[in-house]
Amino acid sequence: MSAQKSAVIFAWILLLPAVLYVLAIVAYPLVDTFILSFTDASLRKVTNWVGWANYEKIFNNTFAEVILRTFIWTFFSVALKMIIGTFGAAMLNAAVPGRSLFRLLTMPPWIVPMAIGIFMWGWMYNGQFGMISGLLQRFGLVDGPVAFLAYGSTAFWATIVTDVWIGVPLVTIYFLAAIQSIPKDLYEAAWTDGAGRWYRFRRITLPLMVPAIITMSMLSLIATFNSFDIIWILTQGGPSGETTTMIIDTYQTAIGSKKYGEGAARAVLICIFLSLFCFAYFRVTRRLNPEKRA
Amino acid sequence: MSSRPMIDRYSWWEIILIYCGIAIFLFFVLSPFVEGFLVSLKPLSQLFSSPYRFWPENGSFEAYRTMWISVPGFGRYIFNSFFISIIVTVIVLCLVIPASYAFAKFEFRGMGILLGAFLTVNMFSGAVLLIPLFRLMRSIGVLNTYLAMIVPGVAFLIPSAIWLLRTYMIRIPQELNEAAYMDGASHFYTLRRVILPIAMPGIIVVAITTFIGAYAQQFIFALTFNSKTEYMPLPVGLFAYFGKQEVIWNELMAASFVGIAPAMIVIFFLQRYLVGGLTAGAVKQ
Amino acid sequence: MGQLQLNKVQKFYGDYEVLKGVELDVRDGEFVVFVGPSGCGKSTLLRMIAGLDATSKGDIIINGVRVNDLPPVKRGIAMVFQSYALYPHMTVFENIAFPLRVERMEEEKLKAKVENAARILHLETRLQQKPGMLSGGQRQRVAIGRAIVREPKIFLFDEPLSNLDAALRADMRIELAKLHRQLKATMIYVTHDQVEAMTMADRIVVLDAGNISQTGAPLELYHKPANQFVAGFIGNPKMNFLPVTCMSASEAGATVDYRGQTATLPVKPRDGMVGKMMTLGIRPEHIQLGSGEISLTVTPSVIERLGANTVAYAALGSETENFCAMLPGSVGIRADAPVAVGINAADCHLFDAEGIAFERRVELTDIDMNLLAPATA
Amino acid sequence: MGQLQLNKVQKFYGDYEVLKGVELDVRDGEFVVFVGPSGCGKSTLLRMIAGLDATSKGDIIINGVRVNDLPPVKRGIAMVFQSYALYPHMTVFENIAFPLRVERMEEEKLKAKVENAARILHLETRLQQKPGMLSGGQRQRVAIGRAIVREPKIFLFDEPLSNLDAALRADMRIELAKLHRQLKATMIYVTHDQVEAMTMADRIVVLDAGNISQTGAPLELYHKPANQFVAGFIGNPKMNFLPVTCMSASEAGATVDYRGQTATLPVKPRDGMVGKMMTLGIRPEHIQLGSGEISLTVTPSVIERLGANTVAYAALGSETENFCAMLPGSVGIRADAPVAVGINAADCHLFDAEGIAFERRVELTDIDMNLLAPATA
Amino acid sequence: ADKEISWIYCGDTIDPIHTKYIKEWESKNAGWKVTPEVVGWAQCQDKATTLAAAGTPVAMAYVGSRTLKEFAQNDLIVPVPMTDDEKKGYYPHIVDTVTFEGNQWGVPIAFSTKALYWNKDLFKQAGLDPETPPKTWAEEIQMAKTIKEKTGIPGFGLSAKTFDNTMHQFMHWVYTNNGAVTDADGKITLDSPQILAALKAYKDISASAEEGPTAYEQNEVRAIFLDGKVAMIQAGSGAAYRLKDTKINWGVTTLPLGPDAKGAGTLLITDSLAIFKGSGVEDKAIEFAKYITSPDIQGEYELQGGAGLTPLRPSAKVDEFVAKDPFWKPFIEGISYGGPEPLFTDYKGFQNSMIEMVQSVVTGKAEPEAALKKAAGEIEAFK
Ligand SMILES: Nc1ncnc2c1ncn2[C@@H]1O[C@H](COP(=O)(O)OP(=O)(O)OP(=O)(O)O)[C@@H](O)[C@H]1O
Ligand SMILES: Nc1ncnc2c1ncn2[C@@H]1O[C@H](COP(=O)(O)OP(=O)(O)OP(=O)(O)O)[C@@H](O)[C@H]1O
Ligand SMILES: [Mg+2]
Ligand SMILES: [Mg+2]
Repeated sequence: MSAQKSAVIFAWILLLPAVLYVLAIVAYPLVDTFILSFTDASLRKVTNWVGWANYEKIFNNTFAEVILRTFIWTFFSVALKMIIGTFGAAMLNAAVPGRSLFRLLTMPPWIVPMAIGIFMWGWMYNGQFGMISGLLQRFGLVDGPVAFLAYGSTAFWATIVTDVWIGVPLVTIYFLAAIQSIPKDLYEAAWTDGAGRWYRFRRITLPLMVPAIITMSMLSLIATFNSFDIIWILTQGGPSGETTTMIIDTYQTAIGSKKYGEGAARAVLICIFLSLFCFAYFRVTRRLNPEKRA
Repeated sequence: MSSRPMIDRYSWWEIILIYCGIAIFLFFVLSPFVEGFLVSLKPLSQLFSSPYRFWPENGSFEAYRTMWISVPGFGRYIFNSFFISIIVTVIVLCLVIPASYAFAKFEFRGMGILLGAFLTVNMFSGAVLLIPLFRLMRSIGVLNTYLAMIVPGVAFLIPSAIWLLRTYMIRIPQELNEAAYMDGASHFYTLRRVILPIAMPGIIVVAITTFIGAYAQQFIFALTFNSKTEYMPLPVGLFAYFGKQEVIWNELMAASFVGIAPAMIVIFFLQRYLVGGLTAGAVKQ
Repeated sequence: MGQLQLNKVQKFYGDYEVLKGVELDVRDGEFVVFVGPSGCGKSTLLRMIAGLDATSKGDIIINGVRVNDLPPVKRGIAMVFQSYALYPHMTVFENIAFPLRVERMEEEKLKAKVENAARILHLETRLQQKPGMLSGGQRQRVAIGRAIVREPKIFLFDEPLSNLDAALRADMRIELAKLHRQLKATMIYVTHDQVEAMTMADRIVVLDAGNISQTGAPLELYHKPANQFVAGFIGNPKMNFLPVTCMSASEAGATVDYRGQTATLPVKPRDGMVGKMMTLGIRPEHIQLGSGEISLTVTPSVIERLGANTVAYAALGSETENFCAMLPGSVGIRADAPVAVGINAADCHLFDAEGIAFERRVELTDIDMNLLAPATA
Repeated sequence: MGQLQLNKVQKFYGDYEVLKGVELDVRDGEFVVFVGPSGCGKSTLLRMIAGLDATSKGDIIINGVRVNDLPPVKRGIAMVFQSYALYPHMTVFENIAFPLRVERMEEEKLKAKVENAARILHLETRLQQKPGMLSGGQRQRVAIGRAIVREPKIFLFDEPLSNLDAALRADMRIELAKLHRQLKATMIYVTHDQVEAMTMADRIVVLDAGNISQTGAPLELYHKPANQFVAGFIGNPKMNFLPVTCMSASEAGATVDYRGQTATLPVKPRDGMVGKMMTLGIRPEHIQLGSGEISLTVTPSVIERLGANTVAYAALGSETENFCAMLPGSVGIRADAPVAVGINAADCHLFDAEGIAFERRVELTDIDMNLLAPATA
Repeated sequence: ADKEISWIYCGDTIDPIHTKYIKEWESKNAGWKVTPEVVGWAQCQDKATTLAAAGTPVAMAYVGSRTLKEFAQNDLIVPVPMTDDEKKGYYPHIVDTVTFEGNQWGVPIAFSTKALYWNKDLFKQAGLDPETPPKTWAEEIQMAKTIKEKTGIPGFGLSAKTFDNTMHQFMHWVYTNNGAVTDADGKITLDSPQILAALKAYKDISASAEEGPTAYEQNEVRAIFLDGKVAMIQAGSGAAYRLKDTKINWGVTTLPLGPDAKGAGTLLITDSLAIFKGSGVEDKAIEFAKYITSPDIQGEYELQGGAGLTPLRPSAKVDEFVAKDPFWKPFIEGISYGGPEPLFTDYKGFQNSMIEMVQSVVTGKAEPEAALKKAAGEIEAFK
């Protein structure tokens, strides 16, 4: 008994520094934000308690559209990250000469300061001078400049592609690790039974990657939902608000229009959404987890 | 060829397919860098000219020289980033190693909630919390110091580091703890002499990801909480190339490449550990 | 002194009672083996003695002191884990030295102790290697080394040999037996391998679903198992069981009927046993070719020729389990060819419907009564 | 048809020659066991036959076709892995059905086949469970199930039982032997457990450091080992070796001297053997209490009482290895008390300085020559 | 120790002229020190706001004059009243850009106006007279159309990205048609016929504009013009300096006028030095702000060229300058009928509505009337 008690005490001692640190640095602003969300805080020096007004305001305008867009944006971004990450991991796992170089070459998007990476994409998307439009014209696929950020539909996808690009290296490396920890004898057994490379990938690699995919999609879901810089630098939520996600909307309200109270309410809402979403996600995916290999 | 296990042998068309796949993947990953690199070679006047030319005409590495002149403090920015990242990494490791150990090896009430709470921290991006954070930074008096970037940086890097390291530590057999306990080792002694060395690959992975996170991605805190040019990190420093009216694109790109080079070198030497540390299953004796 | 006493020890996991009140006295210097099928609670009991798991009810008393609430190191015990739990990043020397380092023993004394342990375990040349470079048996010895440097009064082993291959296992068995005599410490050893139990134990404790089924010297369990569970568990190959009916009972024993053949088994009769269905037990090694007091014709389906012995397995009547006979190595039988075998009544065991054995009238002195006393007593 | 031929098969890892030209013919339906100590190349050879590892030199011929460059599935073989390599995310049904799914067999036929395999292996009730929920023996059966549905002509097993505990191992041994007779397929089985080899094989191939040391029926290896390596490897407990000097040789055999005692061993003499140092081999089960043609007094240090047998271990003179004797179960010996034992010359083996055996004059017909022929032949 | 005036200075480096005069001022005011903090343009204003909102304002910051109203209403800045003499020194309407409720709230430090640049080569190529730029919207639209049809190169560079200068560009059209977003009483007059005409003209000219105007802001459009890939743009004086480095044959003139115009107009954008309340050095900061923007120093600063600034005050020096570089003329001419950026409490909200309005017309999502009506309704809330 006492041994267990001392273990619990020790565990708390170990946890304490990290917990206190996060409490101090993050929890305080969090609570502050939460309180703020019930006030009309702005640049004005006096703030008033307004109760649920900020929340009511949110649901009064086009917010539903923003929420829907955020989910679609997040869904496609996360899904693409998972697909491309899986593809990349599978490719980098192949035993061909040069693979350690190739692995190294996947890292730069992760290492480069995010803003710079986004500027580079901005360049690529530029209709007049950018690489994509330029090469498309060069190869005669389009006859004039194509400005990818000019239209809602293309801008929507352009921001997704950039977000995917930034997220893919970590996902790929993580998946690569997951693939490599699958016991080799499973593949040998399948091969002995005549399963080809693709079949082995489909029936062994993929199912056994499920736990890794769950973890990664969870983490990148949170990051993507909160992805701000990409949209902000590329389109500022435009054109015509067609790339405005919840976080952009929150930023515009809080920082742009200086309506700190309303902005805080939106931030709290994001957090609630995400928590609910993560919770549901855990529930659903836990059943997908393949049986632990004994 | 013949020494390779037969299962890993590829027919010629498989090799072509694999290389094509790798090429497509790397093309996606690297094309902005190709573009960025080409931009860095082009003289400014040629940047905004159409039709698009892939290869720079009379391209040169001139921008790699002039970048040091137009932003004299650039070397300092790189140093700052390095310095800040290393300190952040060290603090994060100090906080996260014990915490992940506690999460991985002990069971106590409220553990699930606490873990979830750490995840929640990740849900708030720093941007939303900026103003309350600023007030906090001011009240603890760290504005305009290196600490202004280190303190919040650490906080937002802790949660994912805990998640990563905990996953790794869970795989260390419980018997090692029990054996040490049987031998009379205190919890702390066990952590230091047994767990730490064994968890090294995992710790290295966490160190790398934390370092990169701090090195490249922390922009907003630096900008808001620090006003001193001499403490600015790389991402902010890069914005120095955004002139009053015009972005000096070629130098910006050159500076970006120079700026990420140190981190690339770190990764280059540690990438073995990166994949390996994530892979390592149950600790093998 | 390494005297251990378990007083109505119980263990619950939630509502599930894993150990149902275990009572046991272990004498100083005794080698006690816990055997039992998987999941019967052997490890749990051992871990409770070690102090790794809490005791739900009852007392654990070591050398007269109730230790329920003491941490392992204060109990004067050492444990060798099934997986060895060697520290992969430390050399063999450091692994063995670990408990001493914890105690902050001074370097010279430590070195002497570790080297002494290494000598006992023939690890002198391995001291600077890491566990990863050692074979299974060597690792096992390192794990023991780590246990002996602390000079505990009680050693606990949890299936220490189950990761080794058969040959190594046999070797290590002997090593451990020698070590026991050398150290004269109390050893408590968990296994589910009855051969290990038979060969190493001064006393075997057979556990069955959280209860002690029988406690006794190996040959006592072999010759006089208290119940069908122990009879089936001890002995390799497993004892054969035949359904019989009791025809009559007298001082000479019980007369039973097996498919029309009768034999009188020399067991202590009990009241009201006549007419009951019973189970006759006969060990494979007591079956002989030809005829006996009970004769059977069996058709072996599998024959295993081990050189010294031949083991024949046959299905017998409605029995789903194999009927097994252990015959001399050069016996001329073949699979699928019927063969006649016989059983002598004196070798038979008899169990009632609940599986409780009738005490056999076999005199243990026949086998040399001294054998039953532990070697170190 | 499951006929396999290995033609000077060699395997290099870099410069290291793991297999040094293995020659072997396996008949259709034969049960061949590869045994040998750890690292001798058993797994490598098996994996080469399977097609998992490339063959460096030599040919592997299955049913007359050179298969060196064919992938496993085209070789008509199935392999059961030591780790079972079950797919943890699939049910037992899907695991067994896997090879059929690869072939795109139609659903109904597939179901019939899987169910048939499950019936053979007594897995009917487990089909919907995942491997994680099964016991070791059940997993092993699933792995076999996956192999048999493809109806291969050759089965390869790589130490399939080494993860199981002793009791289960014994059961599975019998199951496998039955399965072999039922399927009549060729089976090649790797183990380092000589008991498994003895009990299951039609023919044993003893590998020693990449070479075949001897090939033969189990009892042939037991009674007429070709060299000291095989003699030591086959038989449990291990054969005892004594250093002797050859005094004279005649048609009757070789007369050797062991510490002043002489005995004439019935072996085929060779030229120039007189005066040489030799090694006498005697199996523990051939040592009897009392005296024999050679008599020894030994002091057992460890005595293992297995019930049916008693095994005594003693240090003998300068020998570091244990001298071991297997005596009847109820023998009255005690540890540390000297006891006299005897050896009969007819039971002895004789090896020259290189370890090559002198052919014993023991007639295998004495043991019933039929036994040496494989049961299925 | 020295008392300190902290100054958030936007840009990459401090202008040497400012450095020079800071030193001079410091030497004249012993015990005072000016500490500029250079912050990139993109984050400059947000940083000043954040600091003020968090309660640790800087003494002085370089901000867009449009934010002054917001700051003033929230009591973050102090007024910087101007004497009539001071007011007179400036070009007309400039003081209006910093005036709110009768008070001045900042000291103008930078000023920009726009003019129309045209590419003579492209005019020639399209069969137009290269020396005759459009004078009216109608001409402008017609010429753009002709050029686009004849050469395949867009006639007019339109910027409609989600970016602040999209609204600025539109405001130029408003002020070249005598329009106003609000009237003197602060009433919203967005849905006036003048502005509707401007929006309709936008719609018309967008047909001859570059592909995807919603992807470009004004600097990006300028880059296209510099590349010779668009025939006309409206841009500041900076473009002239850049054009000198190209082979393009160009001209610059006042912005074409709408039907209701009274004369050359343009949007007048100023940036100001705002003095934050609560820094404790407000008075000294005002003094310094006035010093650093005093006619001589300011003149020296703004006339070094290339930065795209328009002089704030008329002077002999300016005339001399214009005489030397005649392209300056249209930039100064436009001031006469120009107008300030509309001041709104929630400027960002207003700006977003305007951008949305422009974008919906340019992309053809909405008809000008409907878009205007919608925007007029929205901005009511941001007053
Ligand atoms: N932490 C636990 N929570 C719940 N039940 C447990 C726990 N640990 C063990 N048990 C249960 O207690 C019983 C006894 O387990 P124990 O490990 O002592 O068996 P064992 O005799 O050592 O078996 P084995 O021979 O397989 O090692 C098992 O039924 C097991 O399922
Ligand atoms: N990939 C490899 N590279 C180099 N050497 C190898 C490789 N695989 C095996 N070996 C070596 O080949 C030898 C034979 O290995 P193999 O696995 O066939 O032994 P084994 O007889 O199956 O042993 P065990 O009974 O331990 O399974 C060993 O010495 C081993 O070290
Ligand atoms: Mg156990
Ligand atoms: Mg092997």
